[in-house]
Amino acid sequence: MKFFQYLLKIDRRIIYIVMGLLVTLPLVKPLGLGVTSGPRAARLFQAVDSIPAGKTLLISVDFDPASMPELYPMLTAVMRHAFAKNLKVLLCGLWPTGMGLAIKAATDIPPEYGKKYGEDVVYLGYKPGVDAVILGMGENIKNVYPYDYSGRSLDSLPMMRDVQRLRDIPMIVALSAGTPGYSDWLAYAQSRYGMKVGTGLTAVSAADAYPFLQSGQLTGLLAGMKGAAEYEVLVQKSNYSKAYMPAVAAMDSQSLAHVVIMILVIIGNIAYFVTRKRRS
Amino acid sequence: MIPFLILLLAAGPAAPPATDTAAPPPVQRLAAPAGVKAFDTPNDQGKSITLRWSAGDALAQAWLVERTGPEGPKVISTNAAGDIGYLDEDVKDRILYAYRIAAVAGADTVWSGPTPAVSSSPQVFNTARMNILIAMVVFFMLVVYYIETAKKGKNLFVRRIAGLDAVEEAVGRATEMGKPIIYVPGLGSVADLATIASLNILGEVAKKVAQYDSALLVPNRDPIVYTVAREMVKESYAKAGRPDAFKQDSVFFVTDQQFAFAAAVDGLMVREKPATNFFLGMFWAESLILAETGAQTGAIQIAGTDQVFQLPFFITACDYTLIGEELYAASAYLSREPLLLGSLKAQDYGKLLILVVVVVGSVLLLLSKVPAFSVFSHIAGFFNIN
Amino acid sequence: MKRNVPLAICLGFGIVMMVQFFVPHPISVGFYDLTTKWVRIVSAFALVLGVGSFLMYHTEKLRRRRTGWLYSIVALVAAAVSTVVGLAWGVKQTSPLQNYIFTPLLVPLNASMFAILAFYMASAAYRAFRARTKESALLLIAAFIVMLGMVPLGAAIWHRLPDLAEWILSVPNMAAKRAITFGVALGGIATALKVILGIERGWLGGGKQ
Amino acid sequence: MHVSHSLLTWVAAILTIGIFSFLWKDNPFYKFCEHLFVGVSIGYGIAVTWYNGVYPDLVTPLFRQGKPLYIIPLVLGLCYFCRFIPRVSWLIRFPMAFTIGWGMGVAIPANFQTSIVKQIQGTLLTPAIFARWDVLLWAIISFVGVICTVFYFFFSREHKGALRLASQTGVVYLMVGFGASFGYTVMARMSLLIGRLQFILRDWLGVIK
Repeated sequence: MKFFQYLLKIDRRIIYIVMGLLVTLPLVKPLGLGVTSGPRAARLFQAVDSIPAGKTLLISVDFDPASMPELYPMLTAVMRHAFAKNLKVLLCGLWPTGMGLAIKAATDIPPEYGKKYGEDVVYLGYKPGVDAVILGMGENIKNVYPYDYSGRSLDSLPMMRDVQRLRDIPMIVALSAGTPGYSDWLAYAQSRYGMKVGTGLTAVSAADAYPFLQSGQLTGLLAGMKGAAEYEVLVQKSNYSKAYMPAVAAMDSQSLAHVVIMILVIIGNIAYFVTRKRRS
Repeated sequence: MIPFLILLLAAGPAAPPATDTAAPPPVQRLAAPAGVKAFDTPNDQGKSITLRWSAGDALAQAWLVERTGPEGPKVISTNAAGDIGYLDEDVKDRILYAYRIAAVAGADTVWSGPTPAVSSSPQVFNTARMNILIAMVVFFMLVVYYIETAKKGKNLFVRRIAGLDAVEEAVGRATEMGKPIIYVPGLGSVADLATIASLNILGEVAKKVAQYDSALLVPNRDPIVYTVAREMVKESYAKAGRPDAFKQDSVFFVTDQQFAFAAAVDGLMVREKPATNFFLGMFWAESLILAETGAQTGAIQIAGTDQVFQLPFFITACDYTLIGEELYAASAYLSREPLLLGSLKAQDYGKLLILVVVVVGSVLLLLSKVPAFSVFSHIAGFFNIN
Repeated sequence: MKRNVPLAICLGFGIVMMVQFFVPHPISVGFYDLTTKWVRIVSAFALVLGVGSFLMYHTEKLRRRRTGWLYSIVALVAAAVSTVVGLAWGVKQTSPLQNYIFTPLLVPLNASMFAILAFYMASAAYRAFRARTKESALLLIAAFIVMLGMVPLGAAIWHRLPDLAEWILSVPNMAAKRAITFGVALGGIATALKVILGIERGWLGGGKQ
Repeated sequence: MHVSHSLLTWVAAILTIGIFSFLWKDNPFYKFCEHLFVGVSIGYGIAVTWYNGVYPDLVTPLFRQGKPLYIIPLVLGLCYFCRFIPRVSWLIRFPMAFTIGWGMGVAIPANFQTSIVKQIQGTLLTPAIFARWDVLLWAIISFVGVICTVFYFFFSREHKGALRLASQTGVVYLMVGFGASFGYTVMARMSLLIGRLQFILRDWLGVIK
């Protein structure tokens, strides 16, 4: 009885410690609590997988550090997939605050596959103006971005010889945390230049994109950390990568956190009903 | 001159290729686009002409849009096959333009005839917003009518709102315990309606605080809201007959940054150990940060917001929560001022009207499935917004 | 003069902006754009009031040596340094303000304060999710299903659980939100109308007529 | 383990821990972080307001491009300074009247547009619901939910009889909706915490890659 009364007013700090530990643990040592791949992520994976080797995949980094836990793992997973399939990766972005993240990915990932900057991957940087940038890239990428993010002329980068404008690129994956983002790529790049558009979004904004998926305008969608984890698993399963999977680890944390909260609620209710019965 | 030019142009590229005649019969001839219409884009600020057409057959792979204006004919757009419309925003007002569209399939290009010349101009009334105007006029009449009725002294009933009945008790409790009351008027600006509602409630709460002689702390995130809140509290103390009890630094500005504000108010609650917290107005993600810290200090908490996404957190962490519209009813409820009660009545009739429209509209729309009533299918269009 | 002119300004702009909404003519759109800028400018000046209050609050604390006055020095110095750095070198992406104040200080403070919410969700759920009444039981069950449906574990328990979670979010949840929206909109509009018409005039403050 | 060598990473990590320490209890470390946060955010706000607000929106058009109309927001804005001069402090009512009147005037039609007319359209039942049995059922459940929940917000009549039944059904929807929203948000907030932990474990301590 006393035990239940104690439970009812359990020190919140115990709750915090338990939760903190259980969330941290899987990050250090992923458990792989069975992330299964949903159809939306599978569609994106298939689309990227079916691009012939040597072609270029465009990835738009439209998010800032605040959405990094959800969207950055998507960026690395899609890049790993592309490099494993011998695709080239062109990065660009509609958010100025996304530059640091794109640079990080462009430096960290290619060496894993022996890929080189300029030959297999190029980051264009950020240019203000959304529709003007996309439409300009449709005409000629060099008009919008004469130089890459670090000021190297695009003419000096061998990869850009085959990629003149959006029509040379079969598909774009827009990783967006809001607007501007995938909707702009749909509105301009898809309707005008017929590009395939796939997207990765934060969990909060994913629901808005489902109609586009149903109408077939979007080729696949990764929703939040779960979507990122699904993609990581797909990449791993196909033996494209053996790297640490941050989103899968995060999903484990996520699962444990949800379970902790639910167990807490159950314990709280048991204690509540037991003490109430005794009292009455 | 212009039609002549168009004719000339039409004769050129549209001439059938020589191979056509030699080809075996199964090859279908590409049909010209049909029903090409060009008109001034309605309800806009001018400088725009809208084009619409339909496909003559399924063969077309792309469309060309050609405009002929003072500067002569010019192809202004290439559309993908499914894209049968164009918004020309590169025109000048009150200048005549003619358009024609070509269907393109492989090497074939077949032009439509030119449209009659049209010009663009700005409009003075946006007819697409007629629905909003009607709704506004109807609701305004309701508000004015019931306020006038209230002025004549008709007694108006208001149902119980638990969170507001608790205000008196909460203020009294603070006096008994000798602890302060914290009132956060939300993080919105003064242009946010919930903030205005909250400030009105603050006025009523401050009156009670002055009567009970408790201490009041009002941290603010918006500088203008801070100024207004300060005036309101000062005024309330004066109205309660205790202008001397108003302390200058009881209403203060913290910072305009959301989470820095939350951090500071958290600190304030932990250190001042208030008896009562009010969180009324606009709140975002910080709602639970504030409410949970407050709950841990053991304060009675009364919250209210019109931010649907934050309501669950207030509901779980606070003792009383004003849900959505209850926040707007609060100042009328607390002050019992007939003018404010009148508008509450108008709001109720407004809601009733919305329900009537929704039910009747739905019935008619469902009836439109029956061929005889198919006219009703246009009802949904009335609620399009633009 | 002291009350009626402000009330008239409020009434005038309120009506003009309502009418503006229905007029697509370039003059009307231009007026909207111009006044939007004005509002931004005027609101920017209001920061002066905030900063004034901030300085007053902390210098008072300092002068009277109230508890925690030492921390007021931290706040004042931090404000002074970041203001000077910001005004002197600007706010561009590569400025010292961004590199040495925004990125290493504001970003982690902000993110940590936001992340603390995760812990509060746990303690709030523990404390409040008790099936005391039928209503709170409903709240609890709905939260439970959605939380389970969001993680792989939920699908492992029952493969349709994610669908059920999505159903709760898109059917009953949506209906409740819509109804709240109707009420909030009418309440807000009525409040706005009362302010424009000068029936609610608390914002003027009291004092001398 | 590769502990970071960057001073800025260390600063960010220490501040993160400082904020999290509040979960244990209020302590000097948190107080320091809190006051630093407030101070820095004010300085940052001042710099951003000047460079992204006042300078491009007011100084440039008024003094560089010579647009005289911009004197109006300048004068209105300066009125806020009168707050510090008791004799003319009532002048701050002018910019407030402008801001409030403008805001209310813009808010009214916008609210009608997005929160009423558009929501009515979303609520209407269309013949499309006959497509499948489940679509029909969900549409009806949703429709009933909207109507009953709106009845919950009726203030001017006592909730008894049919109104009581409707409003109590509304409460069911509200509670399910709130529970679902809570459950749904847990995931997003956990993501934020995980992001912070990843920063500590990866960028600072180098425990994970």
